[in-house]
Amino acid sequence: MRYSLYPGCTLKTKAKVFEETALEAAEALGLEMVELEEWQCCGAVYPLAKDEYFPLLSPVRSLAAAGERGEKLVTLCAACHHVFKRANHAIKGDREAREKVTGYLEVDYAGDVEVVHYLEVLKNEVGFDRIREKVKSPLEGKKLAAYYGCLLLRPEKEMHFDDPENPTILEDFIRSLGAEAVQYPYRTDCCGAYLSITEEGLARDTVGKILKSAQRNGVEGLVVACPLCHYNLAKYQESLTDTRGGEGIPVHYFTELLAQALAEGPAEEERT
Amino acid sequence: MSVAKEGFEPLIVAFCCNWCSYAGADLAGTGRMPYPANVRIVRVPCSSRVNPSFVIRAFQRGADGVIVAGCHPGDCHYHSGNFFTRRRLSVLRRLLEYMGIEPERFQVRWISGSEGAKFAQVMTDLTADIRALGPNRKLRDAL
Amino acid sequence: MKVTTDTICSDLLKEVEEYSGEKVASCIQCGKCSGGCPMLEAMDLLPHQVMRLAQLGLKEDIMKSKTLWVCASCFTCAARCQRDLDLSKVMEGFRVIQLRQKGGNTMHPRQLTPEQLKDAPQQAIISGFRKYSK
Amino acid sequence: MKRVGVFVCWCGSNIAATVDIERVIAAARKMPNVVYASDNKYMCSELGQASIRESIEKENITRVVIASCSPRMHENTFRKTVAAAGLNPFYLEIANIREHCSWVHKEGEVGTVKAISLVRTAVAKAARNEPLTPSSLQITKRALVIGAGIAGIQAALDIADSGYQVDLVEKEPSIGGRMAQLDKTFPTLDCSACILTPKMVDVAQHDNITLHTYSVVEKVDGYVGNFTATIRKKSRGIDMEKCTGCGICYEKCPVKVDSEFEAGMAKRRAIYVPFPQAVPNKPVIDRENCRYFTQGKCKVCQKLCPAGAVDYELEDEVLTVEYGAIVVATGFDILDLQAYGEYGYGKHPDVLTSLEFERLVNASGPTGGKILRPSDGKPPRTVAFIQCVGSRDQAKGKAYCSKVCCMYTAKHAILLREKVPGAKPIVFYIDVRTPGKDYEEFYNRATDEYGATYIRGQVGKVYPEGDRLIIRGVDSLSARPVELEVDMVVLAVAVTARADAAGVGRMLGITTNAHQFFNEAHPKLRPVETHSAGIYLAGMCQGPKDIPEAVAQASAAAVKVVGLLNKDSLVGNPTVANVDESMCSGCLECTQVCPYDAIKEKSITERRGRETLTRTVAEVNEGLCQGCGACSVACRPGANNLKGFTNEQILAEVDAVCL
Ligand SMILES: Cc1cc2nc3c(=O)[nH]c(=O)nc-3n(C[C@H](O)[C@H](O)[C@H](O)COP(=O)(O)OP(=O)(O)OC[C@H]3O[C@@H](n4cnc5c(N)ncnc54)[C@H](O)[C@@H]3O)c2cc1C
Ligand SMILES: Cc1cc2nc3c(=O)[nH]c(=O)nc-3n(C[C@H](O)[C@H](O)[C@H](O)COP(=O)(O)OP(=O)(O)OC[C@H]3O[C@@H](n4cnc5c(N)ncnc54)[C@H](O)[C@@H]3O)c2cc1C
Ligand code: SF4
Ligand code: SF4
Ligand code: SF4
Ligand code: SF4
Ligand code: SF4
Ligand code: SF4
Ligand code: SF4
Ligand code: SF4
Repeated sequence: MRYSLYPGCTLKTKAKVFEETALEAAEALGLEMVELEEWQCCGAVYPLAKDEYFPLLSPVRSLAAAGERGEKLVTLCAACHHVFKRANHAIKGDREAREKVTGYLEVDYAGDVEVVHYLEVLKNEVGFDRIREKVKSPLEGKKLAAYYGCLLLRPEKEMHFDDPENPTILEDFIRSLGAEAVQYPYRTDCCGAYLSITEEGLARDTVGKILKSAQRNGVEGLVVACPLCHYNLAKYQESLTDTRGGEGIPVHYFTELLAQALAEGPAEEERT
Repeated sequence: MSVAKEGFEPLIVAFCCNWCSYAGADLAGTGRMPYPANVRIVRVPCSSRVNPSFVIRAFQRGADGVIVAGCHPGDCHYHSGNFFTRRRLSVLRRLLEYMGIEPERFQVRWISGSEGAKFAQVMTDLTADIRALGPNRKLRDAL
Repeated sequence: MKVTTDTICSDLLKEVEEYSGEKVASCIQCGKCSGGCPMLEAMDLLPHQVMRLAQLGLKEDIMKSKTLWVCASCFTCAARCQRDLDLSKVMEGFRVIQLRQKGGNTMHPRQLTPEQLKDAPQQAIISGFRKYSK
Repeated sequence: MKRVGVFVCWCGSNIAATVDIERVIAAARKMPNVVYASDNKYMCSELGQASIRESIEKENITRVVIASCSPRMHENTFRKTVAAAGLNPFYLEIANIREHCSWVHKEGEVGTVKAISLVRTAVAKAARNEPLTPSSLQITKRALVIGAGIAGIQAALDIADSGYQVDLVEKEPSIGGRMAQLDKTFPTLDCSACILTPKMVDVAQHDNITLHTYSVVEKVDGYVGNFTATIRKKSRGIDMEKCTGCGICYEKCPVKVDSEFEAGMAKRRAIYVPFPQAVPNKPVIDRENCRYFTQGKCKVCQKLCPAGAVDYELEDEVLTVEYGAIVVATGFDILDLQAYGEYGYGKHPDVLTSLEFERLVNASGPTGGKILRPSDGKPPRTVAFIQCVGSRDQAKGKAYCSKVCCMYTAKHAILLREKVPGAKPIVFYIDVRTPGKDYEEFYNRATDEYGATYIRGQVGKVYPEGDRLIIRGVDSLSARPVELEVDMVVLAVAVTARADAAGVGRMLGITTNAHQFFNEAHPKLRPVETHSAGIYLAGMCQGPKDIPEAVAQASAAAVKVVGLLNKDSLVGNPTVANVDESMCSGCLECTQVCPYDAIKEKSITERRGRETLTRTVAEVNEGLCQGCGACSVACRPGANNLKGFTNEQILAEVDAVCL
């Protein structure tokens, strides 16, 4: 199956490894993911004020472009995914938004491109059981924990991603790679997002709580699907009093682990 | 036109359901709440008994206004009767409009058995509305 | 601010309901939004208080509150509100009112440290600007 | 030709002061069909009525119009007068010239003009009145009560005590319902079993009550006074005659499954009695779990039974019984907390529902009444109670207030302190709702005497940390964040209608609201009746309520049943719909609009020349029809007409009004 891939700005700059490993893994799994030719930054936040249509222009333009290719649109970054899903929802359900936005862009788009997150492709189209079979270097013995953050899960009515209070997709993913999936209470709590830019102290506090909770539960690595979560969680490791020889808790994009597990080779040594 | 309305006494047919609006009219009576004598009540068991043809017949025979009054939604003695009334009569209203009858001439109101004052008020307002409109000439049988 | 007839009868509710699309008047003050808000400790007004002050028309109190700017739009409150209200939209509504009426963007490029500019993902910078300046 | 007589009443000066009676009479005499007109000062007085009777006879009057007060006042009086004169009582029409005329139009002569118009309208209708005879329905002197919780039990006992036979049908193996699961009950803290068990025994022993447990009502036909119900008595696999209730059979059964009665807090066997005080106190085999039924071998219980009562071959029994009245008392369930991951229910053993907590406190419960944490069996020192879980929640739960949880949470706080001295109850609430006699005082005791701390604010999240639970929330009054470490969390979960309520409603022809609670006929004035005559409601199945209310409603329903069964026969309402089969096209539009499901299709065969044709027509069940007339309006060919308010009558009235 062929998919259109929307990488988003951050994956082209600060989070290159996220995209690279995603493509590597896709190849190993036999998924054809082809980048949209014409795409723009999704805008990173979904406009929450009722009369703001302008920020919808850019995601809808990309969606309309994907529509022309007639393929599912795969996202990687949680924020892009959030914006696309909700923009689609708005175009589908809000006539005023649809008329204004498509009118301005002079495109004919009805909100029907199917936007799926890479994780959803893994779960629903490849299947975690098949991934388990394809894993060549299982991450055995690793105690990994999911960090979902906000944007993938909420608002559930628009995202339809997973149970917003008790999600399981990342844990299932982790287990399919052969690692142990550790539960800890803060996995769906917000990391502070862009507050790390305006309210450093606050972001440090929220991240600190997440990291400490993970540490108390014996987590050896956090698995994320968002460059901003990655940045925040990696940046405030100093809030851990016990940093295990200064290393803290490593933060991985889920695709990094996937690519690594699917590849031949001595994954074990590298990581310890 | 305004001259023609001088001395014009409209005739208004009010279909009232037995349990609510007819009782409301009784209460207006017991409470001695005056309203114009132009209103003539026809008692029906439920507003859902009002066939659109009754309304049209009234206009044909020279009524200047028609009102159907029933129980409030949810209070219907027959629990859902007035629900049908609502749908059926809104279709009728559009039909009448199409036939050139001013929409104000045909009204549907919910008046409970305890709303004597409301009954009087609705009838007073309705009479004033119709008086302002002048006689119904549209559907009247050419007798 | 004191609650007076004027505040209660003011147009604040209408205004914020227009911007946010949320029926602020139906909040029953259950406090569940505040109970789960991750930014609670940095807020001077708790989320449910913002709702209450809006119901009472105490605009100035809301406008000068830091809460509007520390809300991370994480939608936790929205996921749990018993009245199906999306407080993240209400917060945005107030930010928009403030940014549009008073101008005064609250985020400037010069605020960013060189380190932030170097390391922070685009996403953070873009979203920050989107949120805090209009 | 119809001979109409018009009788105009003065009502002292009530009418005569405004309406010129002489002119009304003069005008009436000129109206079509009118052969006689006269007046009287007080028409309803003995003298007035006598004058009507005399004139009817003397003038050979066949239709009667009385111009007087509202028909809602004296229609019945005058129908009797007319009948006394030998006419059909429905030959009478009343022109309401008092409430609708003299009392509201006092100015000038408009009153007289309108009175004449009203008389003309009544005359027009009366001339078209047909004789109507109310049907007389027999009443089966037996009642059916569906559901044997406290409400069904109470209703059955009250009806039975009044001397009527009652069949009490309960789908579970024992009667008792939810109340049997409770520990002590607010606001008096009586032990639930102590007050319920005697009633259960009364039911079992009452001569007039036939108990059908482990049974369901599958079908109900008919109408008030004449219902026919099909009851399936599911096979227990036990010969109830032989079984002595010794209990030997279940001791050795190898299968253990979660006990429904214990809310999953303990196990039961595949052959079991749900709880020690069960009525009847005889076991049942759960075929879904029994090894013999699932795998074909075992039969341990049969071997052990000293009475030879275990019989795997026993089949369901199906009864068809006739009833005059039905009481529905099917009670409630609690909300499934699937959507409430934030409270950690199902993920952490020390997060309990309130119903589970009831079992935990109960002396006959899984811990023998000791409050112990399911996780480690230790007594908790702090317990958080969260109210309104799933109630008052328009987003994920039920929009309504469950009504009982504020009170039982106060009860739980008290019971906690009584059972675990020194333990600390902490209650999270949105509002504390205690309307009821001694209810506020009960809540006050929880805070004043039992040291419960109430925190106003809904909890955001519950999660484990070590062996304790962390609660994150807010105290909305002080606007302070709250973070507590507790040992146990009890969720005051919303009550809901039974999952099958809508189906039961359809079977009975009664409606449910948006939340599947059964609808009463009027929320204030007919709270135990349904819109279907002869079917009554009791208990939680109609909406959230506590035991005192459930019992009160049950007794009220019983009075309605007894009042109905006391009658020799039911006089039907003669103004019912009627279908002229020759005109009916069989479109069945009329069946769609009837609020009482009173119209059914039927096939008729008729001869057309040489051919015999079968076609569908509509048929009105006069026992069910309440005479609203909606069907007559829906009928395009005009085959369906409402007696007493026919199309012809109403059109004649309209014509007369407009003259
Ligand atoms: C945790 C908790 C604590 C409570 N504590 C108190 C308290 O302290 N004091 C108080 O006053 N109230 C209390 N209540 C409320 C009380 O439980 C109810 O008011 C009462 O049980 C209602 O009785 P019922 O007969 O209407 O319903 P139920 O007890 O539910 O009985 C209904 C019966 O009908 C049967 N049934 C259902 N459907 C069918 C069918 N289709 N066919 C045949 N049978 C059927 C059921 O099996 C059941 O036996 C509490 C409730 C809860 C949840
Ligand atoms: C301001 C207010 C608003 C309310 N609004 C609502 C509402 O919107 N909806 C609602 O459901 N309820 C409402 N209620 C409650 C409602 O009024 C009562 O539930 C209801 O009236 C109680 O009826 P009752 O027959 O028990 O008592 P009452 O109405 O008090 O009737 C008792 C009767 O007994 C007579 N009486 C007393 N002593 C004797 C004696 N010794 N001998 C002979 N006769 C005697 C009295 O004169 C009286 O006529 C309201 C109450 C109040 C105060
Ligand atoms: S959206 Fe804002 S107010 Fe709501 S929980 Fe998140 S940070 Fe708190
Ligand atoms: S959760 Fe919703 S209803 Fe409750 S206080 Fe917050 S906004 Fe109001
Ligand atoms: S019949 Fe009616 S109007 Fe006539 S005297 Fe009696 S109460 Fe008065
Ligand atoms: S052993 Fe036999 S007699 Fe005793 S309870 Fe069981 S079935 Fe009944
Ligand atoms: S036959 Fe069934 S009920 Fe009896 S002992 Fe065996 S498993 Fe239990
Ligand atoms: S009774 Fe109390 S706890 Fe229960 S839903 Fe109502 S307010 Fe909430
Ligand atoms: S609507 Fe009229 S024609 Fe149609 S089935 Fe009913 S009675 Fe017959
Ligand atoms: S008159 Fe009303 S109740 Fe009777 S059959 Fe017709 S619709 Fe049903």
